[in-house]
Parts: sequence; C-alpha cells; structure tokens
Amino acid sequence: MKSLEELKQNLESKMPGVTSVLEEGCLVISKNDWLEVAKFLKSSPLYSFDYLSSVTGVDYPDRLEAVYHLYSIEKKIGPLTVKVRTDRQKGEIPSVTPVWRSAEFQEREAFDLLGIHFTGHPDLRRILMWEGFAFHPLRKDYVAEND
Amino acid sequence: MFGFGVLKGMLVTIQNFFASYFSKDHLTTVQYPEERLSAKERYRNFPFLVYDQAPEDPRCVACDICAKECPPKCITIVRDSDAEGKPLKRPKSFDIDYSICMNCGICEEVCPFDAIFMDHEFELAEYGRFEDLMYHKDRLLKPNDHFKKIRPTDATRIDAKLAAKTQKPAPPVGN
Amino acid sequence: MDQLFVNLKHSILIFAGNFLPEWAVILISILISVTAIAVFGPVTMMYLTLLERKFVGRIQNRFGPNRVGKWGLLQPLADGVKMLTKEDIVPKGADHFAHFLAPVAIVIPALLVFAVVPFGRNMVAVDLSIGILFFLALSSTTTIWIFVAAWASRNKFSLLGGLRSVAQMVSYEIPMVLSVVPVLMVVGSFSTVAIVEAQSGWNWFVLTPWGLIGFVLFFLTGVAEVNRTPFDLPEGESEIVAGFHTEYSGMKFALFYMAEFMNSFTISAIVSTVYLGGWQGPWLPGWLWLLIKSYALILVMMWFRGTLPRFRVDQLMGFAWKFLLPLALLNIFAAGVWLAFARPVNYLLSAIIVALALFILYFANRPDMPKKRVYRYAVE
Amino acid sequence: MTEENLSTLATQTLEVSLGPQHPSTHGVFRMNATLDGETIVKLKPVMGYLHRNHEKLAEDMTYLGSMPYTDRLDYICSMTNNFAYALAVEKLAGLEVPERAEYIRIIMAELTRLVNHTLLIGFLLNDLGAFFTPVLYAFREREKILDLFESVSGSRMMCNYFRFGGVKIDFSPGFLEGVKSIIQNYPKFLDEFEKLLSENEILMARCQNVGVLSKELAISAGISGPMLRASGVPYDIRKVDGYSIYNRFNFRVPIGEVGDVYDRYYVRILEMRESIKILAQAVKEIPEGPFISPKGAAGAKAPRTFKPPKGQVYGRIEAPKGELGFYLVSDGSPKPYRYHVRPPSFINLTILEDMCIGNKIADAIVTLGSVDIVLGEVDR
Amino acid sequence: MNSFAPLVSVVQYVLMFIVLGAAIVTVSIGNLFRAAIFLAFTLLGVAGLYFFLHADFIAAMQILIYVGAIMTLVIFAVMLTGKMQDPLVAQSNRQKIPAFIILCGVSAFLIPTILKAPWRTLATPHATTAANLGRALMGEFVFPFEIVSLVLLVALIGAIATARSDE
Repeated sequence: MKSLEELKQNLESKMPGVTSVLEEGCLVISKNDWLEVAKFLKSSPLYSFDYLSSVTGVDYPDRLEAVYHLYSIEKKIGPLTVKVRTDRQKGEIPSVTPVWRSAEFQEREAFDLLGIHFTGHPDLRRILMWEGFAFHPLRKDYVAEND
Repeated sequence: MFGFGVLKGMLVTIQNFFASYFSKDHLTTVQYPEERLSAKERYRNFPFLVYDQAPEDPRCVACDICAKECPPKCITIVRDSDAEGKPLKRPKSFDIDYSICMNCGICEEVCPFDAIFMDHEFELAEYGRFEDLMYHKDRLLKPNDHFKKIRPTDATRIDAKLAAKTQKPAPPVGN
Repeated sequence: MDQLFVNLKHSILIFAGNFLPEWAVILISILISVTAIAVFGPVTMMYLTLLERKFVGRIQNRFGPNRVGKWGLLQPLADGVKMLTKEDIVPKGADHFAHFLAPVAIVIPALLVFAVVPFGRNMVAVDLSIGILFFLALSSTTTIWIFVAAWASRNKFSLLGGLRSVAQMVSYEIPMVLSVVPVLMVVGSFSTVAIVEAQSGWNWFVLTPWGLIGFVLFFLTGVAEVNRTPFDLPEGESEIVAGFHTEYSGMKFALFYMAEFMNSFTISAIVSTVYLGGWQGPWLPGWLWLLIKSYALILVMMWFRGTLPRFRVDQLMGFAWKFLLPLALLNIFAAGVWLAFARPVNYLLSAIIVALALFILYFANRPDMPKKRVYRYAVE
Repeated sequence: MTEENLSTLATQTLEVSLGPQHPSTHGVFRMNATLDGETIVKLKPVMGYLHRNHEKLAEDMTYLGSMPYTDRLDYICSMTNNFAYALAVEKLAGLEVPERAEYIRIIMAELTRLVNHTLLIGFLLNDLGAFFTPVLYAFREREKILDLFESVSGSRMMCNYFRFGGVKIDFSPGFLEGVKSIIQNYPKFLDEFEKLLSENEILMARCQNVGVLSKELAISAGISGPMLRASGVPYDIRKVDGYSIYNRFNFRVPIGEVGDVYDRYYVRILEMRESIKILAQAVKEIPEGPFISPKGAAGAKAPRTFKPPKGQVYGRIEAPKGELGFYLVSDGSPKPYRYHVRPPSFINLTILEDMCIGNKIADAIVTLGSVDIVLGEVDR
Repeated sequence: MNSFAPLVSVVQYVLMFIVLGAAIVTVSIGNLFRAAIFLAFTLLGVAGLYFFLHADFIAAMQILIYVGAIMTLVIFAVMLTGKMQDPLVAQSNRQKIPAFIILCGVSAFLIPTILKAPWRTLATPHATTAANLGRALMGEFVFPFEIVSLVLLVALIGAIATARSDE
C-alpha cells in the first residue's frame, strides 16, 4: 500500500471539505464525513477497499471510538485502520452497512456491547445480550450486577 | 449414471463394517472401565501440591503468585502465621475450586518454587456441586513420588534443579 | 424340520379336538396363529433395534450396545423397561385423545399385515385370495395415524413431518403398487401363497429382467413406505427434530418405533415373498429361508441408513414421479412382453425393454441430475 | 390473476423457531424461520446464548491470562486461536519468534485445519441426514491428531500451547514421527472419505446450487476462509499476508466456481490436501533451536512483567474457519485496554438469510452447516 | 364349517356395532378432527364386514381407497379449514333439526322398502372375486370402465391446470 500520508492527501483532494487526522497509523475521520469517505474508499480505483474486515469500538474515558479495519481483496492491500469518534452520551455514528454488508452484525455487536448508535443501520438490535438488557457491558464503567 | 456414487459409498461403509472385526484401526473404541489408555506424560488435568518429606511441609511458600495469575481465579491461599502473628512461608489453607478450574496449567508455569503441578487424575465425580469439588490442602497435597510416577521427565529435571539449589551454601544469616 | 411349526400347531389342535367341540378348536387354531404373530412381531422389533444398533455401530467402527448381557442381548429389555418407566408427556394444548390414539392405532396395521406373510410351506395365518392387496391396503393406512399423531401434537415440527409423510406416502404408494403388478400378471393371483408357489424350482422372479427392476422398485418404495433412510423425511431429525413423533415419549414413542420396525420386517418379508421366492430354497427349512431373505433385506436397509444422507422433499417427489413411476409402468410392459413370447426370446426382449427404459429415463432426468465438478486453484 | 384473487389464495406462513435446542444448529444457535410450506421466506439468526463476554474478561486479565480463554473461542481449533492471539500480541510488543517455534506453529495450525475441516465435513453430512457415519469416521481420524496435541501440550482440545514469542514447550519425543504418519495416512483417509461422499448422488443433489453465495456479496459481507474461496475469490491470508513463515511453503489455494454448499464442501477437501503438503514441507525443514525467545520465556514465567508498549494492533491469521483477527489496544499496563476478537464464523453468518431465502428448510440446515460455525466463537 | 358360523356372526355383530357406534360419534362429536378419526373407524369397520361377507377384494379396496386415500384427504381438508396450529377445530351442528327431518323422510321411505324386499340369499358365495371382477371389467363392462378412466383423466388434467402457476 502507498503510504497513509498519500492516502490522506488523496482523500482530501478528491473530497474537499473532508478533514482527516493521522494518529498512531490510523486514519481518524469525523463522523459526519464518514459515510461519504467510506463510499470513496470502497469505490476509488486507487485503493478499492472492498473488504471491511472488522468493526469494533473502544470506550475511552472521554469518547467512544469505532474502529474499522479495511482491506482490499482486489489490490491485496491493507489493513487501513479508520477511527471514527463520537461522544459517550449519545454516541451516534453513521452506519456503513449499506457500503459493506459485513458491518451488519458487527455494528449490532458494537451497539450491543458498547452503545454506539449506528444511524441508518437496517436492523439495529441487540445481538449477543438479550432484549431489554439495560447496559452496555464493554463500557469501562459497567459493573456486573452480582459482583 | 445415477446410483453409482451411492454404491461406491456403500462399498466404503461395508468395508468398514468388516474391517471393524479385523483391524484395531477400525475399531478404536476403548472399553473404558476395563481397558484404560495410559495418560500421556504431559497430560494435564487439575493442579495438585507437591511435598517432599511430609504433608505438613509442602514446597508451597504461599507466595500467592498462582492465585493471582490463575485466569478463572479458582485458587485461594491463606498464609500461615506463627503464634506471634508473623507470617510463615507456608500456606495455612490452600483451596482450589475444581469446578472453576479450567486446566490451563498456568499455575504450574508461573510457580517459582515448583510446588504446584498438573495431575493426571480425571475420575473426580462427586455428589456435591460446590463443597465436594472444593479441594482443600489435605486433598491437594501429594508426595513427590506421585509426581515422579506420572511425569518422570519433568520430575527428574526439577529434582535436579532443586538439588543444585540446596547444595549451594545457604546465604549467611544476617543479624 | 420344514413343517416343524405347522406340525406343532396341528398336534395341539388334534389334542384339543379330543375333548373340545369343533368351534373351540377353530378358535384355538385362530388364537395360536394370532398369538404367534403377536409375539413374533414385537420380539422381532426388539431385536431389530439391537441388530440395527450393532450393525450400524460396526459400520461406524464402534461396538454398538454391548453392556447389557452378552453382546448386549438384553439391551432391548433394558430399553423396554426404560420406555415403560419414562414420564409420558402430552404437550399443553394437544388433542389428548388423538395423541393417545395414534401410536396405539399405528401398531394395528403393522401387526395385521403379518397375517398374509407366508413364513413357510403351509405357514401363513390366513391365505387370503387378495393377500398382496391386503398388505398394500393396510400399509397405506399407516399414513393416517402418522398424520393424526403429527397434528395432535400441536407442534410445528410435528406438523411439517406429518405433511411430509402424507406427501411421501401418497407419491410412493403408486410406484409401489405398480411394481407388484408384473408379478400379479404372471402369477394370476393376489395370494401370497400362490406367488411363492409360482416361483418354485429357482424360478425366482428376481432372476428375470422385469423382476430385477420390479424387485429394486418394490424394495425402494418399500423403504420409502416405512420411512427409513434415505427416505426418512417425516422424521428427518436434522431438520424437523423428530418429525411426527417429536412430542412423544415413553411407551407411545416405543409404539411408533415398534410399528416402524415391524413394517420394515413385513416389507422385507413381502419383498422376498414376491420377488425372491419366499420360503423357497434348497437344504434349509422354508421358514428359515424366509427369515434369511428378510433379514438380508433388512440389513440392506440398515446399510442404507449407515451410509446415505437424506433426500430433500422436492427431490424425493421428483424421484418418485419422474423416475420410479415411469420405470414401473415400463416394467409392466416388459413383463407383458415376457409373458407373451416363448422362453429364450422373452428374456431377451424384456431385457431390451428394461434397458431402453433405464436409458430413456436416465437421459430424460439428466438436466435435474447433479454433475461432477472440476476445481481449479488460484494462480499466483 | 388480479390482486384480490391473489390475496384470497394466499397461503398461511408458518413461523418456526429452529433452536436454540435443535439437533442441527451446531450448538445453541437459533434461527427464526418463516416458512411458506417448506420454503423459507424469512430467516433471522438469533445468537448470544453462549455469550460470556470474553472481551470484557480479557480486559481484567494479563495478556497471558487470556490465552487459555482463546482456546474456548472456537473450541475445535484451539491452536489457531492461540496462534492469532500470539501473533497480535507479538506485533504489539515487537517480539521475535525463533525459527523452530515458527515451524512448530505452522505444523500445529495445519494439523488444526485438518481437524476442523474433517469434522466439519462429517457434521455437514449429519445435517444432510446421514446417520453419523461420516462424523464417526472423522472422529476416528481426528483422534490421531488430538493424541498428538495431547502429547505435546497436555490437552486434546484446550491446548493453551502458544506463548508470546514462541510456544510453551518443545515437541515431545515421537511427535514428529506421529506427524509423519499422519502425512502418510491422511490422504488415504481423505480418499476413503471422498469415495464415501464426493460422488454420492444424494449428497450432490442436496448440495449443488443450494445456498449460493455470489462473489460480490461474499466480499462485501466480509466472508472469509473456505467460504470466500468457494465463492471464487482467491484470497487466502496465508498467501496475502504471508504471516509467520507461510511464504516459505509451497501450496495452492483451491477455489470454487458456483459458491454453493458443494463448493464449500469440496474446497475444504482440497484445502486439507494442501495442508498435508505444507505439513510435509514443515516436517522436513524444521530446524533445531530454541522454541521460545528469551523475552517471551520471561513473560510466560511472570505474566505481570509483560507490558507491551502503548499502542494498538490488528493481527489476523487464516484460521480454518476464516479470518480470525485480534484487535488489541494497550495502555502500557500488563492488561489490555481493549481486546477484540474478529470471529470468522460470526461474520460469516451475516448473509445466512440471503443464502437461505427461497430454499427449503432442509437446505437452510445444510447451508448453516456449510458456513461452519462454532458457537463458542459466534457468541464469545 | 358349520360350527364356525356362530363365531363369524359374533364377529360380524361386533363389527356392526363398531360401525354404527363410530358413525354416531362421527356426527355427534364436537371436534371436527376427532370426527374424521371416527369416520376412519367407520370405514374400517365396513371393510371388516366385507371381509366376513367373503368380499375380500372389495374389503381391500375399501381400505386402500376409503381409509388410505379419502381419509387422508379428509383429514387434510379438516386441517386446512381451521387454523393450522389450533387442533380444536369445532364442528358446528347448527343444522341438526333440518338434518333430522330429512333423515326421517329418507328412513320413512327406506325402512319399508328394506323390510318388504324379498332378500335372496346365495347358497354359496362367489369365490375369487378379484378374478371375476377383473373379467367383468375387461369384458362385460369394458365400455363404462373406459369412460370412467376418461373422466378420471379429465379430472387429473383439470387439477394440473388449476394448480399450475402462471409463468
């Protein structure tokens, strides 16, 4: 893969108004731009990140972070780690399920365990915990009831 | 032609049927209580404590490392103390909850005193779910000979190591 | 030896005739036959379960039951005790009456068909002039009870199993009846005894071209009729849990099993009667020959069970309607030709017809048939 | 037909909950299927019955402490789970792995692949309705490999064998001979297996053109492993990433054409043959040397001193079921800040509904079987 | 077999009672599904009667067609009338009274006829009815037989045409 730096420049030149930050080898994109950027990353002939390998989230004291690992099967490059940040209270991030189908269950899982609301997801329900469970167990402040 | 594949498959099964009468390879069942497989030397099941001379004097020094490193936290150790309340280098109680233990063998790996090892014993059925599977010190302690019997290779290596240690002159006592 | 059981019965009757009126002797005669069947049926079933478990066990490279008694010979009794002492659960909302009735009623036809099986020379309970028809008629009633059981359970899996069973039985009934027709044509009688007698002296029907096809057809449809692998869709445990007997436990469940195994036995016995010369055979007594032939066929059924996966519903229907049915019809034609011509020519002609039929059906069905595939590797 | 006519003729759909207690859902998986007759019109997977929040547990444990828990993700292939986790942590901590350890790892991973694929094919046949025969043959062969695992790691299934920077312990004496005999005998077994299965018409009819997954959807849905390759995508992480020392080995990547159940079945058979090739090369070339790097050995002895630097890493391997990835975030403490597993069988389930709609209920079971799920991994 | 006769008549009477009893239950029971089951018993009983009247072939046909085929259809139909998952399909006997009146009318006509009819009893019942039937069908009654087959064929084609989906 060409360097991340180049990708960032390419992205910003192709999509004016989109700002991205490079951090620890990850591309950090603001949540408002994310869906557009996702479409670009998938369709751009230069990268064609057609394979969304993993979607997950991390709970930091001040923010929630969705982490995406992208690969390109066609170009055999990857991984490109994309981070999208949101606040812990509402925690909304646009869903990329329409772009990569593999996000469907993984976003449900991230919603279930971390409480990231993926807007535009076709069927955002809990997947591993049961319906009606009130908490998001992977958050750092979650304490199991009988502990 | 339709059917030949099926017939081929049936040939395989009937071959296996007859082979089961002639070849050990085709009848691998071991009739368990009467026949037993010998355990592999490295087989690990549940941990036990080793003592050298007497059960009152185990190798364990109650350092609590295994209890801390145990992933499912099934080990509980209480350090013994003498009459004045000064902690002693031996456990007062050493409990392992076999119903929680997951046989990972990490306790054995991290033990700096070679005091805890994984046993070969596997017939551990009990009537009680909780108390009967909570193994206390008395049930956990086994002589070094037992260890030598089940894992001769490791036992020789460790015995040699311990012997080398004791042969070194004891560090001069302070004060 | 051959007439061992017949003579036994006879001497009992003569002994009874000394001091009993004639009608009582007839009653005793009936009772002896009925008791013999009523004992033979369930005992056969019990040991068939053991046989199946042992045989399939060996196929699968394991022992099978071997703990209760020598070679597990008491296993069926242990199973029986277990079944009897098991809690009988009727689902809430089920139709209790029908739920109870179905397993009981399903055993009756299974026992009744034993009446027309000629176990040996003079060893048939009733020599009905319509023997084969009687067998076909009674075995078709099983469907109703399977369906009643399925429906009374109030379980969706049961219901699916019931629907499948009806569809399957209706489809397989037709080729089954048609596959017997050639024999009826040749023998000119429905009577099972007459059919066996027509095959005396190694004139087994299976040794004729149409007989070979008829035998395979009859056997396959028979396997389908008793819901055994690969036609065991009504109870397809991998899809619909246990099909129509999902909600049955204890003795009711055992009754379904009893019916199934007794039906397997009677099917095998009837197939050997119709195509394999029944109790005809050299050296050994007749009844032993029939048992040998029937058990051989049952072992083939178990062999199927140990080897084959199950058909899918539509494939099952397709197999019956697109392959078995036309083949059975053409087979009747072959038998007709065989009857019409003299000895050496008729074999040749009917063999040609049968071969042509298979050939045509093979090509007609080819589009639906699975194909072998060639795989390739990714290029570096 | 008019709109009105259609509505009066509409058939009732039937909602069936397959699982969590169902013989063929491979554990406590559940599918809420809506059926029209036997045809599936809607299918919603439901999971989480085996959820134990593996990821949360790992956050409260040292890095090494999670190793035995990874065994329990996909409990059929604990070795590859260990491998993926070790790989991720080594990447995070920048640990070197000695040459011999790499070879040991690859031998273990490929043996695991054999175990997994063999078992899967056996169980796939069970889903098709075969009566356990292929499963027991698979068990028979798997036993030999499990014995090897036990002789090395001390446990048959929960191996807990890999350590950061190497493996826990070197081979036991006689291990390599065992692997050699597997290399020699496994192809024979595969031939037998194929003779039993590959050309069986019932299996072919049941599997071909069932559960078809197109290339495009497979890529978009993040499908990985044999399932992706069966859909015709030549993507094998062993080739693409060349992790560990896979790029030294000579093997091919089989791919399917149609993307149906049969392709998934056959691609796995071919993969096993390639795995045997890798094993043969590895056994031949394995060098002498340490089995763990000194830093790793120290970390294994005192897990609390093992503190990877701050950072994050995503490590993935080609596990038998597909891409198994570990995403780790370290804050410099002995415990991971975030620990995420990318379970292949969980993500491979995403398109289960797409593959099942329009097929029969029996096909849904087979399709699920061909996805190859292990609930320990799906639910974590 | 003269002394066998009383035994046979006992069985025949038992069968008769089964037929009549099952028939009464069929029309009076409140559950349609059970009614269908009892109808099956009625038909089986009739088949049994045929057996004892030496009409083996008719008996077998009775079982094969009425019990084996028609009853399956009836139970299917019953199942589809109600909700599939509700086994308690109620049978409505709302037209009890008109039915009773019609029954009375028919009986008033039938019973005297039956009583008055001069019943001739055959000295020896015809044996091997199947062969005779076959000869009759293929000889004397070949024309109506063929007509019936034609009707069945038409019905078959009609059924296929109705069930076929428009493509």
